[in-house]
Amino acid sequence: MNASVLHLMLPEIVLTVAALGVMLWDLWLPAGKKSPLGWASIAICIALFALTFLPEVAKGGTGLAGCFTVDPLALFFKRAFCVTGFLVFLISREYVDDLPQGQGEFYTLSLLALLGMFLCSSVADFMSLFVSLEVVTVSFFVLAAFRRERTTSVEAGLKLLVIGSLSAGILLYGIAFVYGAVGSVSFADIRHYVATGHIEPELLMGAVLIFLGLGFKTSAVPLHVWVPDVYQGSPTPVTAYLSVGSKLAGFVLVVRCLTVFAPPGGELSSELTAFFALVAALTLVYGNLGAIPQTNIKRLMGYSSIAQCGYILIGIAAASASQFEGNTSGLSGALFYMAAYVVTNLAAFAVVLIVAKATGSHEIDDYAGLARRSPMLGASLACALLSLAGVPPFIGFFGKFMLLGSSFDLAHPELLWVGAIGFVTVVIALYYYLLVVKRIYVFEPRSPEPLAVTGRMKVVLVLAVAALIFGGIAPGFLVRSATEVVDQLALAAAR
Amino acid sequence: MDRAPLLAYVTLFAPLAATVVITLFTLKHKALSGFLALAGIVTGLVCTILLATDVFAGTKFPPHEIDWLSVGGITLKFGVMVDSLSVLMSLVVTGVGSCIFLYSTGYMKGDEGYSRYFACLSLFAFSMLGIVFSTNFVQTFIFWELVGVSSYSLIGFYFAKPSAVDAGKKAFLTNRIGDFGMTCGILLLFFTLAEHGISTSLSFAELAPIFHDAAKHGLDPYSGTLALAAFLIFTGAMAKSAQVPLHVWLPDAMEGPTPVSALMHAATMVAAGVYLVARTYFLFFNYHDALEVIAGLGAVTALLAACMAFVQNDVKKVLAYSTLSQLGYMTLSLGLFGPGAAMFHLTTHAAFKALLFLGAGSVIHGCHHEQDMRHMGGLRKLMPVTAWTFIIGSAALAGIFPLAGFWSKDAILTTALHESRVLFGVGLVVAFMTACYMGRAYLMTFEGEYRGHAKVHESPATMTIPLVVLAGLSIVAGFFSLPIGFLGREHPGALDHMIVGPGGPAWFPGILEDHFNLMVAAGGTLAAVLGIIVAWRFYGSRAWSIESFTATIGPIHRWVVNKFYFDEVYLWIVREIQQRVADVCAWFEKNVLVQGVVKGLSDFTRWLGYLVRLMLDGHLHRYVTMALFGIVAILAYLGMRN
Amino acid sequence: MEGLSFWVGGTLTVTAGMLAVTRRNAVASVMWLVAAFMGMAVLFFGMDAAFLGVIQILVYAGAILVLFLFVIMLLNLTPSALVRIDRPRAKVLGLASAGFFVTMIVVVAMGSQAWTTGEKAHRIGSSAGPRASDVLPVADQLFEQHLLPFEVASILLLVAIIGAVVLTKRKV
Amino acid sequence: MPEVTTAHYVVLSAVIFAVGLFGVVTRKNAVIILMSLELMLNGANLAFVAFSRHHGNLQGQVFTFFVIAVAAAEAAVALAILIALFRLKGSVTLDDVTELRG
Amino acid sequence: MDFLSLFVIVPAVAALVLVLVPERQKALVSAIPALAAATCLAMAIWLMKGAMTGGEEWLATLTPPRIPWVESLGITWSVGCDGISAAMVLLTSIVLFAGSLVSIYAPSTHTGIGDRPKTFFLLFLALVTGVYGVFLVRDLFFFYFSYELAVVPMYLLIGVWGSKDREYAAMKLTLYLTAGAMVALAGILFLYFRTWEVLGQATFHMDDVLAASKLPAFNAPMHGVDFQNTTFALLFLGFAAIVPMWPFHTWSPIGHAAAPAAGSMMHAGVLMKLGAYAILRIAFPSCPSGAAHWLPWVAIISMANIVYGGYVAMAQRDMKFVIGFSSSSHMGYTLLGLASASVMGVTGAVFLMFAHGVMTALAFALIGFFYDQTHNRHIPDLGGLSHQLPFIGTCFALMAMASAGVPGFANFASEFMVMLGAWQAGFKWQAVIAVFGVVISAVYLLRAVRDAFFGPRNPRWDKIHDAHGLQKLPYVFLLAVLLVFGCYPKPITDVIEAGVKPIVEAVQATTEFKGNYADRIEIAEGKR
Repeated sequence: MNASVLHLMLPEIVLTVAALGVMLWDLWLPAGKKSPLGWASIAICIALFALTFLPEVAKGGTGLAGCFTVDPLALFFKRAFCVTGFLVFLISREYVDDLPQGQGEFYTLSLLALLGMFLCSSVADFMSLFVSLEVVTVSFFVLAAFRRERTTSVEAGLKLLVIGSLSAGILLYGIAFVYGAVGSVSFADIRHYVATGHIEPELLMGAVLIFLGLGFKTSAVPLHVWVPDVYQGSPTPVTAYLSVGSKLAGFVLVVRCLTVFAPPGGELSSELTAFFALVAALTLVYGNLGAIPQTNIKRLMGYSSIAQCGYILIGIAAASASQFEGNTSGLSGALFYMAAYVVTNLAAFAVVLIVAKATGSHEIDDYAGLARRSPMLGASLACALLSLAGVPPFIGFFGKFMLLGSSFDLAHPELLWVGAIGFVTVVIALYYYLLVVKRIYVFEPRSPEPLAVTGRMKVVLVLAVAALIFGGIAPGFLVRSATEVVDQLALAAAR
Repeated sequence: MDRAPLLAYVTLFAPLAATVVITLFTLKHKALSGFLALAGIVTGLVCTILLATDVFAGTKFPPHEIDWLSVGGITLKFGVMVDSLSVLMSLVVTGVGSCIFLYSTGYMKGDEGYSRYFACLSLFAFSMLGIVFSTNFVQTFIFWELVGVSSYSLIGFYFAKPSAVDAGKKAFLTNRIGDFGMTCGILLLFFTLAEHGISTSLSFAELAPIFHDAAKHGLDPYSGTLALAAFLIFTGAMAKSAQVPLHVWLPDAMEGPTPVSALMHAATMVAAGVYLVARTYFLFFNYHDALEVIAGLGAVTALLAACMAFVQNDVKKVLAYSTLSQLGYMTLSLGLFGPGAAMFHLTTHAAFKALLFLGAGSVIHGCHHEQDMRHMGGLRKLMPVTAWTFIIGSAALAGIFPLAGFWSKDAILTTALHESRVLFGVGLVVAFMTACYMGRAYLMTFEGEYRGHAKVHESPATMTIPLVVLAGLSIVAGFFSLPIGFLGREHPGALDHMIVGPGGPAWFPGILEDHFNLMVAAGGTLAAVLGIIVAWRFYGSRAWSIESFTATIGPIHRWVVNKFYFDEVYLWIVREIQQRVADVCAWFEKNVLVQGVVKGLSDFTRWLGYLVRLMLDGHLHRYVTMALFGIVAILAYLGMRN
Repeated sequence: MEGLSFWVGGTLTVTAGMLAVTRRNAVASVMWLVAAFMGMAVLFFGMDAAFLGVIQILVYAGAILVLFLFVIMLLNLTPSALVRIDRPRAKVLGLASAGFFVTMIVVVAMGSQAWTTGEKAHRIGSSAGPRASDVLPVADQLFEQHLLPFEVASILLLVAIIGAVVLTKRKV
Repeated sequence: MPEVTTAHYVVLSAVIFAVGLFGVVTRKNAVIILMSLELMLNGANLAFVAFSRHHGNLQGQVFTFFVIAVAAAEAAVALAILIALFRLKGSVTLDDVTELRG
Repeated sequence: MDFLSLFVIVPAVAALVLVLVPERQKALVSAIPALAAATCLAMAIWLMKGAMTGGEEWLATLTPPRIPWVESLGITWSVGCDGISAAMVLLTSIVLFAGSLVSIYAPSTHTGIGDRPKTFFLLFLALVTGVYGVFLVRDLFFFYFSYELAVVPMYLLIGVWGSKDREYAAMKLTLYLTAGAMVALAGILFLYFRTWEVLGQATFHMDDVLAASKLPAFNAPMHGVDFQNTTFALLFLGFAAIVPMWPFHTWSPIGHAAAPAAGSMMHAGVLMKLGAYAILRIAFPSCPSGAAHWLPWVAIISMANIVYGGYVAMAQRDMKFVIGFSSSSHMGYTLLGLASASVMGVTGAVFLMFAHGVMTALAFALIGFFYDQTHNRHIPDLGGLSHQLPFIGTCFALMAMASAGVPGFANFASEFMVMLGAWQAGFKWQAVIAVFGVVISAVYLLRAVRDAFFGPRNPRWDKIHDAHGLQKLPYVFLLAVLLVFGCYPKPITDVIEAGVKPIVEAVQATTEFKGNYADRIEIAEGKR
């Protein structure tokens, strides 16, 4: 092991040390005075974000016998994870500070999950992929069941666990098949093998099983079944974290695997395109239809999360179809959308947390008159939901525009039908988001007393909404970064 | 700009200016409003007289036009056409108008909507003058509609009275039906000519020579399409001039203030149809089929309206049906190649019919808004000025020598005799009937014992002066037609000279050369005298019993009393067809489109949502099964692709 | 030798596995599962993966399943608590889906030329020949070629420890 | 006895995997479901080892090693969750865990 | 920043400023939007005046250079203005100005915007920003962006400040229009990718799309179907939902009915015009042969709009529904005008959009005025309102006249132009039916006026007040606009015609046109 690997892995190392440090510091802090842990976690996220810009890290490279790689894709996602962690820890404080115990463990596990995500974005072989992914998954098993005194939380943990293990089995089986076909678990080897024109059924089956297994994280059909239940049952900060961090960890691996299985010249991609198209369509339809009759905001966000995954999968399908050549706006759109999704979803969950803290309810009906009780909360949630619905001038609009747009590329007409389904579901999505917006603005509040918002949360909300609008009006910067990532990927994949 | 168009523009816009100023500034100052309106119309009169001196002297003015709209190669223009025809008509409008405006200042005194009244009246004057000076079909149509609007606003002037509002609406809608035909006619005419590359203009001045010399311009003079266009344009005239079957609005229009009835629904507005046909006679001249229909309609209108006039008890209604009948007369003349005679009758009719209406208004005013003749009688002694002027008007209408009506009616009858003996006969019968019902009206109103209760008084001077002026006009107007030397055929009458003279329209058939026919004059006079005698026997001396007479003719009487059931037919169409169609459409909208398709779609989507929701019922093993099935299905799908 | 281990180990694993997932008594299930893992170990040994065979017995049979046993005892899952185990419809569905899944894998696997010919492919990454019972090559793989997953696995175990502690601490 | 090829092992692994699946789908007892999940992972392990031998490299074997580690970690957390569940409900039957639905 | 962009920036900035103003500062909260509206109106008048004197050349000089926005996708911020845009911008400014005044000077604050005025104006300004964007941007992405931006705030405007059935109406409207936008977006994306194929460069700029559409490769069949026919159909159907074309119109009457006065004004006055504008701006020039292929069918459907809409309006008893269905009837004329594909007809259609926008804004302002006090729009319950509301009654009657196509108001001139255009295009029977539609409209409008405003004094409404002082301003203003442009339409029609001409001529140049419009007469050349 040489120094350059240590440089490359600096964020991960720092994160590991920090997580362990938080765990140990917890032992010294007296009960009821654990809030420094939260501040520490927030600080760590900021530090990590800064670290990703360190020239040694940012210039990229590979290490650890080719198992660990830092490239623009990894950096893009690492930064997204930092933002995720930052926001999640910030809004978690509303919740975690009130926990009777276990704050230290909560932050430690969250940080370790973050470490898992960091690793996921940098892995370069399936062995590391599997283990890193399991770090994220297992952490979330625990986090979901964290309120072990509540049946809903434990039930969420159990459901996440069973489906998670099942999907791990599916993923493993897929990896096994790929390994069986290629004889290696290294991404580079497999990419080379695929690019040289091998399209055996076992390879295809392996690839498909891998993507299906990853679908558990991204909440794609058919391994999406846990999503609504777990979102509803988990502690709200965990739901927020799960909805963004876990999903993005899944997607970074999907993108990574796409470079492996659909490199330029590879002939697997037409099958994979069909696969992604089908899954995207099913996911879109399922998520959007299921969200209509929901009465619980967290459950609604669960279905919405499935639906959002469907939109991103359209972009992935387009990327698979274009094989990193020509118009790659599908993949850059997917990356853009994921980044947008972080801010949007967490803004929504911030409001959910505050409202739950004040009213103790997650029922949508209890959001009646929210804009009257607290104009700021109402406006923030409405903006976030409308952004998710893809309404200008919010950032979600541009993301959806790119994703849906990519499916209409005349170069791959086989995706047109998915695009059409996407269009239909946009309307459905607008419907159920507007149902919430309606309660916020149109309905009269059940109890007139205003909702208090702490200064910290005000800052979070203002920042998030500002980001939503700014990103929607001036998406150029983010698109440029996403496009750069995709260009680098294309270069790497072509090599 | 030359003097002539300038004067025409001043004539045209002076009343509009009055409207605008009244609406914007003087609604609260009643006297000022009345003065402004009067000033507007008198300005118009003065200008018209100035114009008349030029035009009747034979000066020819080219039409003055500006582009009103010019798009895609089609240009619609706006301007003024100063020729003898328009100046004559303008004289009628501003002349009679001035009298009536003056009369109104007295008649409307104390009314809440005094200013509004004058604003609308001035607007009407503007619209009417717009038709008069119009240079082309589209401009005519525009003012045609505006006349309808001002008529609507004035008929429904007493908007608190539902019958008045309904009458206004009826007038507007009936006119709309005519305008529907007219629009189609204009479109058809324009595009037929354009299609054949003959002309892309709608200007009278440009079209007239083309039609006049059809062959030279490659125009098929007997084209059915053009005949249809001509007839469609005539439907506009039909509605405005209240020809059967679009006459139903006119009697109802008497709901408006009486001066309005005098000005619009007797003297000018209803004459617009006649004026239009006369103005565009080049279009009709070639199409004998269209003209025959027009003549027939005119005859039928004249006859039916005269019948209905017999059974009216409302003095204004009698006059209204009489107007209808006279309009039918004019139309008859138009259909028989006699636009000149029609215009002549129009002019004289304007004078004496306005006189009659104003007289009726004076009576109504004096009787405190009593309109039913059965509650009048013996008013001659109480309102002498009104009575005498009314007698002059009635006699003129009946066509008694040497009053105005005699000459103009004679011109029409001569024309009719020249073309069709049957229609000549109809004309004579109508002449008889006219004299008869006017006799009835006069006798019921002014003779016998007073049957009412209110205290009757003579009207103020503002109202009687116009009566006297108009009575004077009713006496002298006919003499304009007299040829110099009376029998010298080589010297046509002054009116004839005006219309077809050098200052006249580009092409226009004049009054027939054998203008004065002694036989016709004698026949007409005889019919009128007979009519008066019959009326006297029934209503004056009571020698004949009206009750037994009506019993004798039984069913005919019923038909006449019910106005030949025209209103019922229209009502049936409105209720049973129009409203049914509307209800069916509304039902379709509500139950098929909204409740059916739209709601069905949204309910279906929501139902699908519930279905999806049911899939996750909380049982973990079912989740696993679903996931497995999903995986298997996806794999099978991919397997089947290969 | 290899054929024998395949058939013996395979039969044992499948039979014991089937029994394990169908027993009413949880303790019996665990015992059958131990047997199945033993069968797996036999298969591993037959494939010259002695190290894995040992690990299989040590970790799976020795540690994980003992943990299961502890928990079962701890929770006092008596057979009476487990009476209703049958789900007729679920059984059919489960069988069907599992059956479909296997069929698909079998179709693909049997359709693969490389896997059915029996010849040992040496394509990519086969630098070191398989020297079966030797632990050294495995160690080389673990600590040189795949150090990252190895390290990450330790973090994973740390997560598991923290998780187990946080979820089961007595005081609520 | 026909020669045992890689495909044989793959089929066997699929059967073991399927037995695990069957257990997951049919059983209500969460403990048995966890055990079935372990069995599924073992199925995958078998495939890895078979392919490892097929390709003559040790990556498959090493992978199996990690799978066992992951299985251990998962089992620990899973059993902890079951204990928490048992404390709340007094049973670990899945029929009792249907509070979250819709 | 260039002049044209200012139209988008002014309301957007006003909205931003409004965010920072505390809700308590009521005067400031209404002053800011009024100021923005006045500014926009002044700019729009200046623009129109310039267009009248300087023509297209002058408008072309206003076009700023493109500002790259997202390079990789070819998105640029580019605005431009031709005669059509100028007219629509003027319309928007007029309605915005009147709408702000109506909102500020509402006679009572109950259903007005007394409740949360800040949020109201914020959404209102956001909507207006979108509308200006649609009319001015020349980049398909920003076009679509603005289009959606204009649609969605309407949800809250109706939902919060609306009246009966507001929730249903708001939801229906939003979903309908979004669905339409989605279909249209499909068409836009087809154009985008085909342009990319043909030019080898990603660009959303309309000029580039037009340049590409001139190349033969642009029309290559798309997997067996004709490219232009498909794309035009998508664009047309998508945008026709907002026109609203029968049978996709059902969102519109109830949307109008439920919206607050200023909302209805903006909505019926301007928002509905976005559809026809978009068809003209995007679908016509980019797919001229597709247009020629489909437009004869549109001419037939427009009849359904005119006649059916008119008859349904006749059966309505709610004043706003009468006006709502009459709007959908009137927009049939716009469709017919577009379908005529003649300079006259299309210019008429655009002019009608302008006229109808002003007229219908006036209608809803007036209804809003009395509804604010009566809380009743059921026509049989009203009656005799002219006694209490002479000014409003007069305005309403004048509005009805304008709507019924009485000359002197801009509506007449525009509808007449549409009829001329339709006949010119060979749609003789359609033209005749369109003329008949004017009769129908007179029937229900006069009936509405009669039943609501005329008749004996109704003591039930004795408490309500007529407009006075500054309250009259918006109504007089709107009427004046209608009259000015109705009495002398040439200046504005010249401006519009200059914008319409190149678009229509492109359609007329296609072979498809010569087949489908065989009856068309070359009026201008006087041929045949």
